[in-house]
Amino acid sequence: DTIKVGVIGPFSGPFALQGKNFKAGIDAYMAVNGNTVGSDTVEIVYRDVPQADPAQSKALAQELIVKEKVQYLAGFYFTPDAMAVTPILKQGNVPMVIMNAATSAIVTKSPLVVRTSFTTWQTSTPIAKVAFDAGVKKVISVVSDYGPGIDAENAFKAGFEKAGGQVVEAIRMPLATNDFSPIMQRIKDSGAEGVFAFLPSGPTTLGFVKAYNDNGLKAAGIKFFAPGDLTQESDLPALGDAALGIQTTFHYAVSHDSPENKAFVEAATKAIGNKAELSFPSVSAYDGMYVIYKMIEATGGKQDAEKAVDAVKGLAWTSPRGPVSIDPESRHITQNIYLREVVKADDGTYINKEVQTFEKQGDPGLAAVK
Amino acid sequence: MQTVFSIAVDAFAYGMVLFVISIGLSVTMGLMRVVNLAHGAFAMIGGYIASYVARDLGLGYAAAVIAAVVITIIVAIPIECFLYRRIYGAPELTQVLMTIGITFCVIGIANYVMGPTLKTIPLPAALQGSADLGFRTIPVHRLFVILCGLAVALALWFAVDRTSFGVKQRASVDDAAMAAALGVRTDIIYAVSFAVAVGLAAFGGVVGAELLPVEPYYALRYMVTFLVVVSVGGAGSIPGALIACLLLGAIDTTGRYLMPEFGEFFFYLAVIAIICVFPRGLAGRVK
Amino acid sequence: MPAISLEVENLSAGYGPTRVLEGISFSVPAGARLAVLGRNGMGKTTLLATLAGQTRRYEGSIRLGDSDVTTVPSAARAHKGLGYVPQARCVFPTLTVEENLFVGLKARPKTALEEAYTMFPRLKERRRNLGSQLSGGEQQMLSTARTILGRPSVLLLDEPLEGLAPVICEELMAAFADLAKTGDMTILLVEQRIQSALDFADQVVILERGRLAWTGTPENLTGDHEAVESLLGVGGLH
Amino acid sequence: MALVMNDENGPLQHRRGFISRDLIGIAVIIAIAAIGYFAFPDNLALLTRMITIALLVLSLDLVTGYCGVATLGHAALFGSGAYAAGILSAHYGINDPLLMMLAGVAGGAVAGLLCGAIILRAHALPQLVLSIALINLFHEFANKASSWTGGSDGLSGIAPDPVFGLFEFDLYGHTAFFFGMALLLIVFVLLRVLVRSPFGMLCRAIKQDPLRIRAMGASPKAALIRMYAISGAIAGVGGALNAISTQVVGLDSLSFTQSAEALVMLVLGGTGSLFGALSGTVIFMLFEDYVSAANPFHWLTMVGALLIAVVLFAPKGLYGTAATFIGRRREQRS
Amino acid sequence: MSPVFEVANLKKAFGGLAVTNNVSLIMSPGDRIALIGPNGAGKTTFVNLVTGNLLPDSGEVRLGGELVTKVDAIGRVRRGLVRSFQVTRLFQDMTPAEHVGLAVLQRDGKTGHMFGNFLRMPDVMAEVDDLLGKLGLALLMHRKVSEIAYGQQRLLEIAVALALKPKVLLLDEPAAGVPQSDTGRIEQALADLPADLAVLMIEHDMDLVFRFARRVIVLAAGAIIFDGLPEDVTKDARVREAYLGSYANASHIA
Ligand SMILES: Nc1ncnc2c1ncn2[C@@H]1O[C@H](COP(=O)(O)OP(=O)(O)OP(=O)(O)O)[C@@H](O)[C@H]1O
Ligand SMILES: Nc1ncnc2c1ncn2[C@@H]1O[C@H](COP(=O)(O)OP(=O)(O)OP(=O)(O)O)[C@@H](O)[C@H]1O
Ligand SMILES: [Mg+2]
Ligand SMILES: [Mg+2]
Repeated sequence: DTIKVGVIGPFSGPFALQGKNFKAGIDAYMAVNGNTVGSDTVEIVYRDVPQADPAQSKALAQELIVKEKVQYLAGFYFTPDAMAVTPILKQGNVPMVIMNAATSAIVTKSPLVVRTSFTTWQTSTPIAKVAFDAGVKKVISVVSDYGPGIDAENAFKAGFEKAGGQVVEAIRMPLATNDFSPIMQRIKDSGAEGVFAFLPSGPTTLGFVKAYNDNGLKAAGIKFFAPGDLTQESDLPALGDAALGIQTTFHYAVSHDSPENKAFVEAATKAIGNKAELSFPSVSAYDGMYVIYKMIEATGGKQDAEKAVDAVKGLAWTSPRGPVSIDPESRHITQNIYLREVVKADDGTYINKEVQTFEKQGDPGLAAVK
Repeated sequence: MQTVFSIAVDAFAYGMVLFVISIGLSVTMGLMRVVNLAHGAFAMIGGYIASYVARDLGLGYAAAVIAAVVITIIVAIPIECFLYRRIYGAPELTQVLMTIGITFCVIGIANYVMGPTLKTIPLPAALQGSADLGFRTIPVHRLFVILCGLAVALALWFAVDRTSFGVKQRASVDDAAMAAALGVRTDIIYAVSFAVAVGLAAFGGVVGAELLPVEPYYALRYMVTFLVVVSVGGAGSIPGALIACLLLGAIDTTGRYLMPEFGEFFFYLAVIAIICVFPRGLAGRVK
Repeated sequence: MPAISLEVENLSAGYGPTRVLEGISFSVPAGARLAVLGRNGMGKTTLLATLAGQTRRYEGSIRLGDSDVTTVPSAARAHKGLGYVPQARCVFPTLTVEENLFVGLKARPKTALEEAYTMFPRLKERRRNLGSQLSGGEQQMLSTARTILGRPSVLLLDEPLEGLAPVICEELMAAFADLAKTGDMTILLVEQRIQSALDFADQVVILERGRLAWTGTPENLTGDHEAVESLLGVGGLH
Repeated sequence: MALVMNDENGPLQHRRGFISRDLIGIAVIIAIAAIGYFAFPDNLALLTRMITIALLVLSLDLVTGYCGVATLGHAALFGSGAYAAGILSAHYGINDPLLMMLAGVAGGAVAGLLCGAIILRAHALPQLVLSIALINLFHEFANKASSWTGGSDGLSGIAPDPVFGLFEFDLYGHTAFFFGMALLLIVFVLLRVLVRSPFGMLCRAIKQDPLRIRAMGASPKAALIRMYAISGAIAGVGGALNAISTQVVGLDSLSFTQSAEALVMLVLGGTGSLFGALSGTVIFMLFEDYVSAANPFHWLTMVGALLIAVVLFAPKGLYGTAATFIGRRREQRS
Repeated sequence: MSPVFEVANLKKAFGGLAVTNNVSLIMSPGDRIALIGPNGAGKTTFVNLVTGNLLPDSGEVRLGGELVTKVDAIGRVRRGLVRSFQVTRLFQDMTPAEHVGLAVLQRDGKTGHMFGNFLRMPDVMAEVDDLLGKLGLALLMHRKVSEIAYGQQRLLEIAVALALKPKVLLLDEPAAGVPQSDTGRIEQALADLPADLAVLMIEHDMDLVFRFARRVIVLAAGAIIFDGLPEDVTKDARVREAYLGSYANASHIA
């Protein structure tokens, strides 16, 4: 039989790169592991939601379930897109595997949700400890003013204050900020010794990092901390030397040194066509497919969402990013978070080099919001 | 006090960048009366060409700028002939439809050909680094953009207000049929104006790339910004556009400094206030 | 025999699907003054506009001097010596008076602007004003002066007296007559004031529903009461 | 007919058969809906979404097509309706779809009044920019008021009750579809009456020359603001329907993108006629759905090409051009 | 009879140019005034000032005794002061019937009605038919204005003004562009106006002026240089020189 998996993501528009990474991860998995599970053939049906648009996302999910008869829904780059679909999972008898959307609360909306990516809380909490350990006691936090940014701000603040540091100021700036000079001026004036920043990966990070250098903050010794969204690999060539030395915490670096990752990077590069475009959503998609394959195995290809989800609760395996497991309670992925530093590799490309590992991190966000 | 100066410098520099990038749009929109939503698309094409020439071919920055402007104009010629020529004088909404269509196509093609990642244009050593102003530093590149902005403003103002081409150009826009009846070759005038606008777009795309990095979605991402500064200035007025860019740059920068979380509010409230007071833009010509 | 400066053969024209002119043929010798008359909506404006290359032509040919301009675009016709003063005036609203005149100059030196100012001193007073700020009559003067500055060999005038004060009308008609005589200009005049037109013209054509209904001299017309009555809808002429 | 001249024929045509033409119009809509229903029985969500957007586009047509107000911020009205309905359900637990609909209408109308009062202060390009500024303000506001709106994560927790206590909003979307269809028909009939009324005629005249209207003693501004409020109410119906059928309201419903897309659909169909608005929506969304499913990665190019083609070959919009063409044919035959 | 319309010391300057220079004027019901003067004398500006389309620098305007200097243009129209435009301003996509219908509805305060159609309102249509018939536009009443000739548009412009049933009517060159054959219609329409309506007409067609006016006012360089009977105007040397030229000598003055 053919088992269809519906994947909803941003395949065109401003976030096309991330959608492309979804596809690369999925293609890579199927290239390595074949497109059959038992006697069933797995087929992927892609649907495009270029920007956060819950209504569109829901309409497409409905279409995928009712018309395309998909047994699994996956993808979901933006939180509201995932949120919109959770109410129909039960009736549709379809599990949902989230490959990006990083707000903690989504998993609470339906028991049929499994997440193989990360949450902003998860990746932002360890950097607080890193900052404190680096001897920085006063930090200013600068985030983009939207859901994930606010999550990042809260996560950092919670972690940093627990460690004993002080967040002297918390700035939220509009998503569509082009010129960061005034922000840099604010940072300077705040008297902080370090800055914690969160911006969505993409064009604006370039301006931010450049402004950080150009306005003399780097020279002034103000340290820079951020979760890895800021230095995603596909942005690094553009950031160039400006990013050198920036420390970020994240769940995955393309340069991660393990045989699993080598195999993954090779397959994913082939799928995406250009290694420079490879970024973190690909690995979540890859692991998402792993989970879906396990679900298909467990249900023998029959459509039974509950059984499928139950089967992967507690599942543990070695992902390209390192050892991971699905937390049976929250159905969110437990994984290592790495501290990385941007360095120039021998071949002249820029990479996130892992320098420290925080093992088996769960999602602190869920507890924090509760 | 130092902070005030510092903000002022940032504001001025940002305003000039806005000016350089959007002035081409003032030409199409004010002087040719075409609501050209594809302005960003041409700027982006320029950026891609410059990036290719400077990074992949390894030629110099100057070569990249020139190549960007020239090739973008060459690319634009058929687009003008077959598409824009059909919408001169058409209702605004038709123009919106056509130019959005063009933008979509350019985005799609850029995404396909160049890939979805950011492209940078390496700066020459002379433009890298920061200059010391005494009380603070400022990236040399910003100073360069400021100079470019002033030069463009002056040259354009001269061409439009002081040359016979400028007079004929404005006449053609006011009433193309009558201008033709008086012997003005309106199609040539339009083609040349369009080439100038596109060339300026490409130029702005290249020199502004430090602030607005080049990627496929560039064409839509900054569309609103361009539209806003040009209209607030009063489409077609070079001094108006300059003042608007500096003013909005200042508001944006100050707002972002004082209350970053309400940055957008300040900016758009200022836009609304200005237009309510000057319904034709700061220096809008009477129709 | 004077050379033919404008020749129209079997001309049909109109707007989009609406045909207005049908099978118009006539020719005008160089230096002639032709009055085109007709009641409201009979196609006078359409005829001049078609000659100037501004409406859609369906059939027929137009010759200007010794070249065929049937398919030549409007601007090129102007360079071949055709001047057109439209009924709607079409002053460029965002240009100053001086700039408006400048457009009409074609390639002539800027000093020639004085010609226009001698013709209409009023324009000189207002030369820095925008076209849109002029009074109705001033716009009419500007429109006429602008075209004359280009020294056309054939001048098409569509109701050039509309909205002008009687004194100016007189002066203007005299100036036109002068241009025709000394400047060797051929003039086609559309005018509602029949008497003024007849005083001026040496040939008359009358349009009726898009067709040429009558041709002749002013004297003939004054005698032809029936034509005057039926084609122009006025009592008698003096 | 060779020559169109002064003594034109039939003024009579104009006087007969408005009602019968309206009935035909309604029949056509129902027929198309029925075709959609049977052609895409498993894709009712798409059809419902089409209805929602159609309501937005109709509402936009009222101000843009009939009044000549250029706006790229019309989603402000739509989104306000959606949030009004959504907040009623998510925060106050009032889940009756009809009450939610009422809240949407009210929310949209209020937003319409507000936007109208500001947008009408300028014309043409500056007006367009005012509308952009407004939609961005609305968007920012909704983002900031995240305790009410859920911010960028979207407002979830909307759980509409069954319509009349009988028909549940289910996975298959039957209820939402029929509910939406009923709303669309009601709105359509009301708008038909409105655009032909003296008030509708006044608005059309204002579109062409507001100064002339002033010289006739009518205030263009008062009329336009009124029209804006009506338009807001209609957009609010669309917004509320969106909230009810999706059960999530995202910031996108208050976005520039949504506004621009609505405008594109309207111009694509043809401004200044209700059928233009409807056909533009249907054609654009079907096209988008088709090409984006066929190639989720590069479909934007196809949409761009469609828009260009429409401007080149059907400059009055698809419906507008077709109507002109048919009208001309009819004239030639008579 | 008490004046319906009074202007006192009206002044307006554009930059340095005094376009309306201390103009005062009184009109009584039934007046038929012609306002003439050289091009650029300030006639249209005068109309714009009194109708509220332009703001005067100083001076007063009264309508039926009420001071309306601070009332906006719309308010003045509603109080019965109606104008026509020198350059036609019509709704290009609408028909003559719609123009006149709209004016009638507006006058009756019915343009806010959101249902019904004026084509099916017998009282409105009767008036529309009547007015358009009078001006010879009956056959064109359902064609778009953009498709009818300029001269006919001028007639429609007058029809719209009349449909508003004004107390004071200001006509700015109503016959400009109207051929001689049709000026008769305009004259007829003017002659049929209610006797107590006050009319001020700007016109350069002297034949029409002398047939219509019972009082002539001459404006030159923004100031009134003559105000009197038509018979006397041709005798005034200043008017002759500034405006009439040889017309004053012509034989056919009514
Ligand atoms: N743009 C147009 N579209 C369609 N028909 C038009 C257009 N312009 C004019 N017509 C029609 O063409 C006919 C002739 O118009 P034209 O303007 O040439 O008349 P005219 O003789 O100049 O009249 P007038 O004395 O009023 O200036 C009229 O019946 C008019 O309805
Ligand atoms: N907005 C303005 N700015 C500057 N000058 C103006 C403006 N409006 C009108 N004028 C000038 O004021 C003078 C009077 O204009 P107005 O239109 O009142 O003349 P008019 O008496 O109606 O003339 P005509 O008989 O030619 O229509 C003209 O010289 C005109 O150029
Ligand atoms: Mg004419
Ligand atoms: Mg005047």
